[in-house]
Amino acid sequence: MNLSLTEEQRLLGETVTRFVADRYDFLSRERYVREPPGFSRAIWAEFAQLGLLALPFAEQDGGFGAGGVETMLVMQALGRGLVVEPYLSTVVLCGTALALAATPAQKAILLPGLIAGETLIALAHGERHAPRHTLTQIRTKATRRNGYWLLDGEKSAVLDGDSADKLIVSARTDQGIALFLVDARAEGVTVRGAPTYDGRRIADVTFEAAPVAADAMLGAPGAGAGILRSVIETAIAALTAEAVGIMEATLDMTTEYLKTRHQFGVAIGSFQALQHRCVDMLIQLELARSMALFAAVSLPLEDAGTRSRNISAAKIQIGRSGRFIGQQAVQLHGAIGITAEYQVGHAFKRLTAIDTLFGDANHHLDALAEAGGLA
Amino acid sequence: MNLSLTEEQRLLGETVTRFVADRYDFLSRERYVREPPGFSRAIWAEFAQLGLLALPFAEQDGGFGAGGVETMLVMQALGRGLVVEPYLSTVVLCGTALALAATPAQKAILLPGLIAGETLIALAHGERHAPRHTLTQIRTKATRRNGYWLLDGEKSAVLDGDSADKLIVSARTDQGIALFLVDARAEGVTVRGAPTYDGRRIADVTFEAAPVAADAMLGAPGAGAGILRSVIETAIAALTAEAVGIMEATLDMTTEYLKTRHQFGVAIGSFQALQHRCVDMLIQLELARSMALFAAVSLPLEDAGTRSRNISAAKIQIGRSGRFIGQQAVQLHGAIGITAEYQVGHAFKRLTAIDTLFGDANHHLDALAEAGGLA
Amino acid sequence: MNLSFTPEEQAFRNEVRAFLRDYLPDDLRQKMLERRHLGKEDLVRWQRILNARGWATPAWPVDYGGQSWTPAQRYIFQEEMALGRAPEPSPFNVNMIGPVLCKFGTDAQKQRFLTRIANLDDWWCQGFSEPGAGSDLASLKTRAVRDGDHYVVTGQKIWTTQAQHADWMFALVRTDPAAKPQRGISFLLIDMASPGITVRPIETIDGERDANEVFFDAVRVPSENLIGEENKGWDYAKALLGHERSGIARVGLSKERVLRVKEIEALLAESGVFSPADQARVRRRRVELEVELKALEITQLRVVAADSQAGHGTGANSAASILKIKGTELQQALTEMVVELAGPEGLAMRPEAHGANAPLADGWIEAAAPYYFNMRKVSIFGGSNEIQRNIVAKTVLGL
Amino acid sequence: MNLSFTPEEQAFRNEVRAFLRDYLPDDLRQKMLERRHLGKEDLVRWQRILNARGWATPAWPVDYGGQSWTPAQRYIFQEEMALGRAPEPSPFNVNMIGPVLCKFGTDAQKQRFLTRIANLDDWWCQGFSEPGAGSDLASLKTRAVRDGDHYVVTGQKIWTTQAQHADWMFALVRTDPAAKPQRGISFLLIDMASPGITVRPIETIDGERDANEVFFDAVRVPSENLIGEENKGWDYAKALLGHERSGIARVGLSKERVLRVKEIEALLAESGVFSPADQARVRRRRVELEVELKALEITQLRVVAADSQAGHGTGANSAASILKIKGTELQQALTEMVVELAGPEGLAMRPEAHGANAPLADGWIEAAAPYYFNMRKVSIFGGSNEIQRNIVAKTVLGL
Repeated sequence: MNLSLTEEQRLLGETVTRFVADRYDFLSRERYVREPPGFSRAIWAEFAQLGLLALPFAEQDGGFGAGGVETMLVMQALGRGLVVEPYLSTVVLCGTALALAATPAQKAILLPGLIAGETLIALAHGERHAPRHTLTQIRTKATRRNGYWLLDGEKSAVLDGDSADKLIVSARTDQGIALFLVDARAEGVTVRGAPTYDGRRIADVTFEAAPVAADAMLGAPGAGAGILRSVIETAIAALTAEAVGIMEATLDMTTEYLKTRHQFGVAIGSFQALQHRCVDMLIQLELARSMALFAAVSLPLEDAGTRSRNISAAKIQIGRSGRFIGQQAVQLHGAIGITAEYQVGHAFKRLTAIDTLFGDANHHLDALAEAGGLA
Repeated sequence: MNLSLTEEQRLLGETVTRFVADRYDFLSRERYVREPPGFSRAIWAEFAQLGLLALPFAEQDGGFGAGGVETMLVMQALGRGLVVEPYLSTVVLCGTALALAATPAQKAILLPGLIAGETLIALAHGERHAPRHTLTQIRTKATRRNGYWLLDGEKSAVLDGDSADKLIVSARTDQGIALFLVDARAEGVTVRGAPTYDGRRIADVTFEAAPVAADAMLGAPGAGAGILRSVIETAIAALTAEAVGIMEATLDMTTEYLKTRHQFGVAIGSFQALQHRCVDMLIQLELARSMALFAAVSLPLEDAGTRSRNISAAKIQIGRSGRFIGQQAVQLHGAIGITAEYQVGHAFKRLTAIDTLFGDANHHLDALAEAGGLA
Repeated sequence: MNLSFTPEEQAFRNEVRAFLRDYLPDDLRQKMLERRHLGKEDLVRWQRILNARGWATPAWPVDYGGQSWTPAQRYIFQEEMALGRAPEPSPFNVNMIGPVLCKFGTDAQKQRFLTRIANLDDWWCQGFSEPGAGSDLASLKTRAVRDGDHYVVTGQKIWTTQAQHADWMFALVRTDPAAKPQRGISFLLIDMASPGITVRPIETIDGERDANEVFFDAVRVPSENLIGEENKGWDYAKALLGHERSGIARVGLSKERVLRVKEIEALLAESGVFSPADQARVRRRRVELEVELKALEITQLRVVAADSQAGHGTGANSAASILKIKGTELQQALTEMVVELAGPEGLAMRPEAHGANAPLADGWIEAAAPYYFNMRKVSIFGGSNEIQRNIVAKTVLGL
Repeated sequence: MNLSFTPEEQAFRNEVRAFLRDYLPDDLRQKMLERRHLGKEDLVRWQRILNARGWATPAWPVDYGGQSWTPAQRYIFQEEMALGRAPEPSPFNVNMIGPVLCKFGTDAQKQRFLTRIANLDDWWCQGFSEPGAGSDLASLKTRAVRDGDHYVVTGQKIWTTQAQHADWMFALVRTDPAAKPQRGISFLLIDMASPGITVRPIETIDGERDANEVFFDAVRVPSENLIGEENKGWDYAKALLGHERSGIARVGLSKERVLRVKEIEALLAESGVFSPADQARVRRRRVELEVELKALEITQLRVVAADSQAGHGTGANSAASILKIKGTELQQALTEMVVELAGPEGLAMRPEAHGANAPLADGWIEAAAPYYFNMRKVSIFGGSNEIQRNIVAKTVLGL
C-alpha cells in the first residue's frame, strides 16, 4: 500500500493548483464563460504550455505518459476553480479514446494539434431516444458505400460539441458498434449548441448521410463499445476527482462564510446545528476523496468486471456526497447561496451536473447491485 | 371532512388514557411483565370491566360495535404505557376474525368468555419457512378424516401463543386456505413459548395430526386468505396507533430529559443540534399521527386494493417514524437510554417490534410500489 | 371521523375545476406543467381572470372583495389551482399587503389601493430583507427620517423578489434608531417611481433575474403612506407573516408534481429510455415520496379542521408548526426526482433565459434543473428551515 | 500510488489468517458469527491463546511484550481478527490501562501488573463515568482523600462495563476539589476486592448485564496505586483516549457483517422466505452500505498510510477525526439490516439470557435484535457522536 505521490506528481498537482488559484478566481471565470466559444482560448493555450493537454498520451507520441493519479490531481485542481475549459471532453474522453485506439497515422495527424491546444475534439455518443447510458443500443448508423462510410443519426448532450473541431462518433455497423473520427464542419453534419446550467456548452449533432473516409474509423469495427467503456470509466474517475476539488473549495467557502456572517449579534458559525452540518459535509468530502483515489487506482485493473464495479462505487459516492455538500452549502449561505453572483451556487450546479453525467448515483447503484456488489 | 371525535369516542380515549396513566407507570409494567403468563391478569380483568375487550363485536353479540377510530384511540393510549397485555392478539387479531367470520354458534361459545377476559385467543398463521408475510403459501395442512380435520404443520412467531386458550390456525385444504379454531391444549398441539425483546411473549406451535372438529372451521373453506387479509389490515391500523402513543410518550420523555439533564453547566436541551433533532422527531410523530388516522378511516373502504394500499402507506410511515424517534430518543438520553431500567429503551424496542410485525416499512414500500402507488 | 369532503365541498371543488378548465389559458397551463418561468404579462393576465371571477382575493374580508369560504374551501381552492396547473397569484399583493391594508390601513389607503391590488393594476414587492438582516430581520438599517409631511428614506433592501416589475413596495424602515431593535421600525408604502430609487437585478442560479437589490437615496415618501402608527411596523409585519395557514404545506403543488413525475415515468418507459430497473427504482422512490406527501396532506387537513372547529384537539397546533419544514423538504425532493428523470439532456439551459441558440429540447427536460435550483430558496426564504426549527423547539417543545 | 498491500504485508496477513484458522476455538467463532453474547470464560480463554502467540498486546512497546508492527500491520491484524470472527480483546486491559502503565507507571507498578494484564489474569474495568458526568467527564465528583499512605475513596461510578468480572479498576477521582474541574483529578488503580466496594449490575436493552454501578464507601487505596502525579490524572486519561487510531473505524467488523449479510441473503433466497423483490431490495441496500464501507476503509487506510509516512499529505488529519462518527454509523446501519433479515421470528429473545424456555430458533435470528440494541451504544460511549462533531467543528473546521 502506497498512498504517497511521486515528486513529479506532487509538482504537477501543485502547479495546476497554483495556476488555478492565480488565474481562475471567480470573476475571471465569469469572464471566460462569456467569451465566444464558452471558455477562454488563452487559458487553453496555457494548459497546452503547461503540458496538461499531453497528459494521457505515450511519450513517443509527444505525451506525458500519465495515468489515473495524474489525471486525478489535475481534475481536482480544475474543480477547485470550476474551470470550464473543455479538458474533460478533449483530453480525458477523446484523448483516452485516441491513446487507446488510434492508429499511428491517426495519432500523427491529430495529437500534435490536440497537445498544442489547437484542435478540440468532442465525443458524440449519447442519444436522446436510446436507453439511457447504453453503450450499444444506439440508433446512429454507419453504412459502407464505395469505400466510404455514410453516417446517419442524432447525437445529444455532446459535451463541448459546438466548439469542437473533430468529433468521435459512435455508430452501428454490421460488425457492431464502431467509432469514427469526423470533421465537425463536414458535409451532412449539423451542430446545434446551447449553454448548460453549469457554465459550459453542450450540443445536439445530426448526421445526414455524412460521408466519412474509411481510414477515419477509430479502432477495429465492432470494438467501439469496449473502447467507449474504457473511455467513460476514465472520464468518471476524472469527474470524481473534479468533484472532490469542488467540494473542498465549497466547504472552505462555507466555513469561511459562517465565521464572518453575523446574525443575532454573533457569527452564525457559533450555532451548533450549523456546525454539525459542516462536520457532515466534511465527512462526505473525505469519503468522496477516498473514492476518487479508489477510482484512479482502479483504472489500470485488468479485470473488467472489478474495474467497472469500482468505478460505479466511486460514482455513487461522488453523487451522494456532491448532492449533500452542494445543497447544504447553498442552504448555509442562505439567500447569497442562490445568486449567480457568488461561487457557491455555481459549485452546487456543477456538482449536480457531475452526478448526472455518465449515470447518476442511483443508476450506478442499480448497476453495482446487479453485478452483486463490490468484490 | 370531519376530524372531530364523537362524545363517546372522546370519553373512551380519555378513560383508557387515564387508566394507563394511573395503573401502568413504568415500575408497575416491569412487575406485570414478570407475572407468570407474561402480563397482568388483574389488568386484563379491568380491561374487561372497562368494556375494552368487547370493542370489535356487534352489539347483539354483547359487543361495543366499534370501528377503526375506537381501536385507534384505545391502542394509542395503550401505547403510551407500553401495555403488554394481549390486546392486539386476542381482541384485534382474533376478535376481528371472529366478528368477521364466526358462525352464531361459534360466537355464542367464544365471545362471552373473550369479552369477560376469561378466554385468550391467538392467531397462528406465520411460518418460519414460508415466503415472508405470505397469506397463502403456507405449509400447514388440514386433511379431512371421518368428519374431523387433522392439522399438520409448524407455526412460528405466534403472538401471545403460550398464554392463549384457543388458537385460530390457518391451513391449506383442497379448497384453499381455511382457518380453524383449535384448543391450545388439544391432542397433537405443542406450544413452546419464549419472551420477546419487547416484554411480551411469542410461541412456536406444532401440529402433529391434531384433530379438529368439522364445526371448528372459521368461515368458509377457501375463505381463509381473505379473512386473514382483513384481520391483518385491522391489526396494522391498530399497531400504527399504538406506535403513535409510544412516540408521543417517548418525545415527551426526551424533551423532559433534555430540560433537566445538565452538562457543561447548562441543560443539554439548550444545545441547538439536540433541539433540532427533537423538532425532527416531532415532525415524524405528526406525520405518523396523520397516517394512523388514515389507516383507521381506511379500514371500512370497500375497494380492497385501495384499502390495502392505504394500510401499506400507514405502515411505511410508522416504520420510518418509529425507527427515527426510537433511535434518536435513545441517542439523546445517552447511556441511560440503553438501560432496561428506564422506559425509553423499552419504547425503542417496542417500536422496533412494531416495524417488524406484519411486514416492515421496506416490505410495504415494495408492495405499494408494485401496486403503482397511492391512488 | 372521516377524511372525505362533504358533498357541498365536493361541489365547490367541481366548480373550481370547471372554472380552471374553461378559463385558464392553455399557454399558461403548459408553462406551469413544464415549470417554465412566468413573465409579468402571464401573471397579470391570470390575476385579472381570477379577479373577474371574484376569486383573486378569497381570503380577504368579504367587504373588501373576499369570499366567506371555510378553511376547507380555501384548502380545496388552493389544491385545485395547483392540480389544474394555474399560476399562483402574487403573494405580495394577495397574501401580504392586501390583508395588512384591510386590517391596519386608513380608509383613504384602502380606497386608493385595494381594488388595484386585487386586479394587479399595481404590482407590489416586499421590502423587508437587507444585507445583514436576513433571518435576523429586526436588525434592519434602512432609515426613514420625518421631514414635514414626508419621510426621507435612505438605505438598501435586498432579495426583493420581482422589484423589477413593481409599482409599489411595502417596506420596513427604521424610524427610531434609539429604540430596541424591534421597536423603532415602521411600515411604509413606497412608490417605486419615486426619484432616488435604483433597482439592480440579481441573477439567481436558475438563470432568472427575479431577485433585486433596491437602493434608496433620500427617497421622499408622503407620511400618508405610513401604515398604522410610527414605530409599530414590527407588529404589522408579524400579523402579515402569520396570515394564512391552510396552504402553508403547499400540498397541492407537490401533488401536481407527483402526477407529473408519473407522467414522465410512463413517457420514459414507453420510449425505451428507461430500462425496467430504472422504472422500478424511480417508482419506488416516487412512492416513498407519495407516502410522505399523504402524511403531510393529512397533517395539513388536521390543521384545516382545527381552524374550522376550534376546541376539538387532534394535536393540530403542533402540527401547524411543522408544515412549512416538511412541505418545503418534499417540494425539493420532488424537484430532485425530475432532474434524475431528465438525465444528461437536462444540462442544457432554456434558451429564452439566455438568448442563445435554438432550443435543444422542449419543455420539461430543460426546465428540470433550473426549477430544482430555484426551489432551493423555499427552505431559505420566509424564515429558513433552521429558523423554523428554532421556533418549534422553543414554542412547541419548550426547549 | 496504490491501495494494495506489499508482499510482506500480504504474507503477514496470511500468517494471521492461518493462526486464526488453527487456534480460534470453533465455539467462539460460532458465537461471534451469530453475534451472541460472550462470557468471561470465553474472553479469558481467547486472550490467553493470543498471549501465548505473543499477539495479545501488539501495540505495546516491544520491551513490555508488544510487537514492532507497522501501522499497516496493525490494521491488517485487526481486520483479520474481525474477518476471522475472533473476539476482540478487552479494550480496558489491552488498549487502556496497559499503555498507560507502560508510559506513566512506576517500575513497581509495571512489574506487578503488566504481564497479568496481558494474560487477563487480572480483569480491568474503567472507572470514569459518573451520574452527572458522562460526556462532561471533568465534572466528576468521586473523592479521594489522602490519609497517610492511603487514599480514601468515596463516591460512585456508573456504566462501568464488565465491572462484575473485574479484579481491578483504573479510576479518575477528585483529589483537589478546590482546583479547576480538569486540574484536581488523579488516576488511581483500585483493587475491586477492597472492602467498601459494591457493584450493582444494570440491565441493558439487549438483555445483558455488562454495565454496572460501582459504589465506593470509604474504600482505602494504597498511595502506591497512584499513577504519576497527584492531580495530573486528566493528562493520563487524555493520553489513553488518543492511543490508537489504526482501528478506530472498525472497518474489519463491518466487513465481516457485510459478508454475513450476504450469507443470510443467500440463505433466505434459497429457502424461499425471500421473494425476488425482497432479494433485490436487500441487495441494493447492502450494496449501498458496501460503497460507504469502501469509502470508509480507504479513509482509514489514508490515516494508516499517514501514520506510516508522516509528511505526505492526503488530507489524513481531518480524515482521522471522522472515522469514529462514520464507523459507528455504518456498524449501526448493518445491524439494522440483520434485523430486517430476521423478520418476525427475531422477536424472540435468546433463552440463555433469561433462563426461559427452550430456544425457538438457533443463532443469528434471535441475536439480530439484541445486537442491534447493543450497538446503539457505539454512538454514545467513548464520547458521543454529538461530542465528536463538536470536536471536529472546533479543531478541524475552526468553527
